Amino acid sequence: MKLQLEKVGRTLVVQISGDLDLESAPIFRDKIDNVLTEYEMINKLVLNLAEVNFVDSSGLGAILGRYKKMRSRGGFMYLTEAKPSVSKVFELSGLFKIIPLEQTNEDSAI
Amino acid sequence: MKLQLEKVGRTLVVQISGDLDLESAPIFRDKIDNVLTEYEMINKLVLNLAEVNFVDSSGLGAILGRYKKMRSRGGFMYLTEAKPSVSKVFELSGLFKIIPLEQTNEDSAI
Amino acid sequence: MSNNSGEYSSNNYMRLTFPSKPANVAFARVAIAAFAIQLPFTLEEIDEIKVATSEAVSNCVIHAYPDAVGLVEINAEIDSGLFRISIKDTGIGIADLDAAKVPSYSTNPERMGLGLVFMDSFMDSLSIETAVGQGTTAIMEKKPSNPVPNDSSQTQDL
Amino acid sequence: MSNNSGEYSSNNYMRLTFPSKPANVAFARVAIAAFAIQLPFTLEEIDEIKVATSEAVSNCVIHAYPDAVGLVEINAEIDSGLFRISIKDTGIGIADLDAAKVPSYSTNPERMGLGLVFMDSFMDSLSIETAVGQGTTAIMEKKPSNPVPNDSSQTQDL
Ligand SMILES: Nc1ncnc2c1ncn2[C@@H]1O[C@H](COP(=O)(O)OP(=O)(O)O)[C@@H](O)[C@H]1O
Ligand SMILES: Nc1ncnc2c1ncn2[C@@H]1O[C@H](COP(=O)(O)OP(=O)(O)O)[C@@H](O)[C@H]1O
Repeated sequence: MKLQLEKVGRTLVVQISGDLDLESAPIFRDKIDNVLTEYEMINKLVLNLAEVNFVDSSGLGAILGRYKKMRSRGGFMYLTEAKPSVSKVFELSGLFKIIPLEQTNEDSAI
Repeated sequence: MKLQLEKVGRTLVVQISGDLDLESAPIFRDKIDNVLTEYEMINKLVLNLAEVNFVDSSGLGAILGRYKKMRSRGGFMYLTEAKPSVSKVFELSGLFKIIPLEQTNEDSAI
Repeated sequence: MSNNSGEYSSNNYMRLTFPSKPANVAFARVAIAAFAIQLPFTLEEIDEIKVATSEAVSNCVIHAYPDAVGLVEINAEIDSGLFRISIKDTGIGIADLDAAKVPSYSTNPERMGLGLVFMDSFMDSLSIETAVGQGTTAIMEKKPSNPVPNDSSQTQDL
Repeated sequence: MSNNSGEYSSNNYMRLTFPSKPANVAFARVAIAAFAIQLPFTLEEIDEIKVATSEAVSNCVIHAYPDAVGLVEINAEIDSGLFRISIKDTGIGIADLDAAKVPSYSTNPERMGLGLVFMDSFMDSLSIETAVGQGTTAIMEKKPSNPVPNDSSQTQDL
């Protein structure tokens, strides 16, 4: 898994590529949480999943954890551009009912 | 492995995709040999390797076998568009010294 | 067209053992996918097998051997067109299996409690054998939705 | 940057057994590649490991068990940044190992006699233990040319 983080105003945009599983989830979590701790004004987190090939329940847990963190600081989180195989895991988990999926980065970054 | 065969005049052009190894080599061999037997006027065989991801010595053996067959009927064989990883196996085997590698399909199909 | 479905549907098996390390979760799912692809599964079905394998192996890493590294043993077979896999640990076992199967139930507050749900949903069948202090084996089966030979013998003719 | 090189260079191992069927040649090389990628090999080096594995497993299928299906056992380990693999059969063995190692030498006129050459060329080391009627084990080692952690911990920072 690779992460690319970009701060645009009060929004943190994270491009994730590779697999999000038991091994990579803690790296994903720590990396994002470090930035959220450093920049208290961030109130929107956008996770771009275009390059994510695989997600299992460990990966979902790490994503849900970031959502809860954003909500607890009065912010929001969006997911963008999930591939069909990744969407399927989200749908089965019911997570899409909680976390909104936007079609493009632009939709959610505004 | 998938094969796509096209007869252009007296030339047989074969597009190979996937892996050429112990399992697929006999399929490759039989498929081409059947066409060569059916069309005795074919005097040029072009193997397009653009979509070949993997070749080992079993795959090389099947390719060399087709080369020998073409020579024995007074014809020629060319290889085109091998990927670097595939080229490396050919180079190490010394097969490029025997069988010419052309850059594009056009070069060799004329 | 030379039809190799005989070859492709023929029976096969494999056994894989490795320590319960997080790095081996990805290794195991890729290895199992490379074995299962011998049946004519769609790429989507292969992804489902990957998720199920990933969940079962993750459970060995996290739950079966919480404080140490133990062995994971995977047996997989292709039997008359059916894919069957068992993922076995000799860890702590599951005390209350009925509770464990409930969606969102987890003994670890950090986790989703969706592993067994995904294994059950993405495969045709799931059964679990477990004994406290002795370990757990998850057995899953899946059949290709479209039982035609895969593209290894596919040829586009003249 | 959170550096996970400690995790990635940590030791690991796996054992894989399967019958000597042609379909398992591709399975074995993909599985082994998925294990070896835990070290920071380049994609080119992974391709080399795939060729070496493919040759060794093909030899088991063709030469070790010429008239039947036998078992192939692969042990692989990651040991202080080094990848080591042994591919073992309990087949007919090699009567003249020195001859077998000669490029273009093959006991089968249909074959290239390049398998052992490729195994030797694509890996850092190759050693073969064999006994007629008892079987053959090929042991190979390879170290990443560029021993930095692979991209699993790679992050592009703000
Ligand atoms: N291999 C195992 N060994 C011991 N306990 C297990 C094992 N697999 C599952 N469990 C138990 O079953 C519960 C539910 O598992 P699961 O649905 O995969 O969710 P999660 O992994 O998120 O907890 C786990 O919290 C754990 O208590
Ligand atoms: N696992 C094995 N069991 C028995 N004989 C083997 C084995 N591996 C190699 N050999 C012998 O060594 C020879 C050379 O092997 P190799 O270089 O791989 O070439 P090839 O497979 O093309 O014959 C083979 O022809 C065979 O006689």
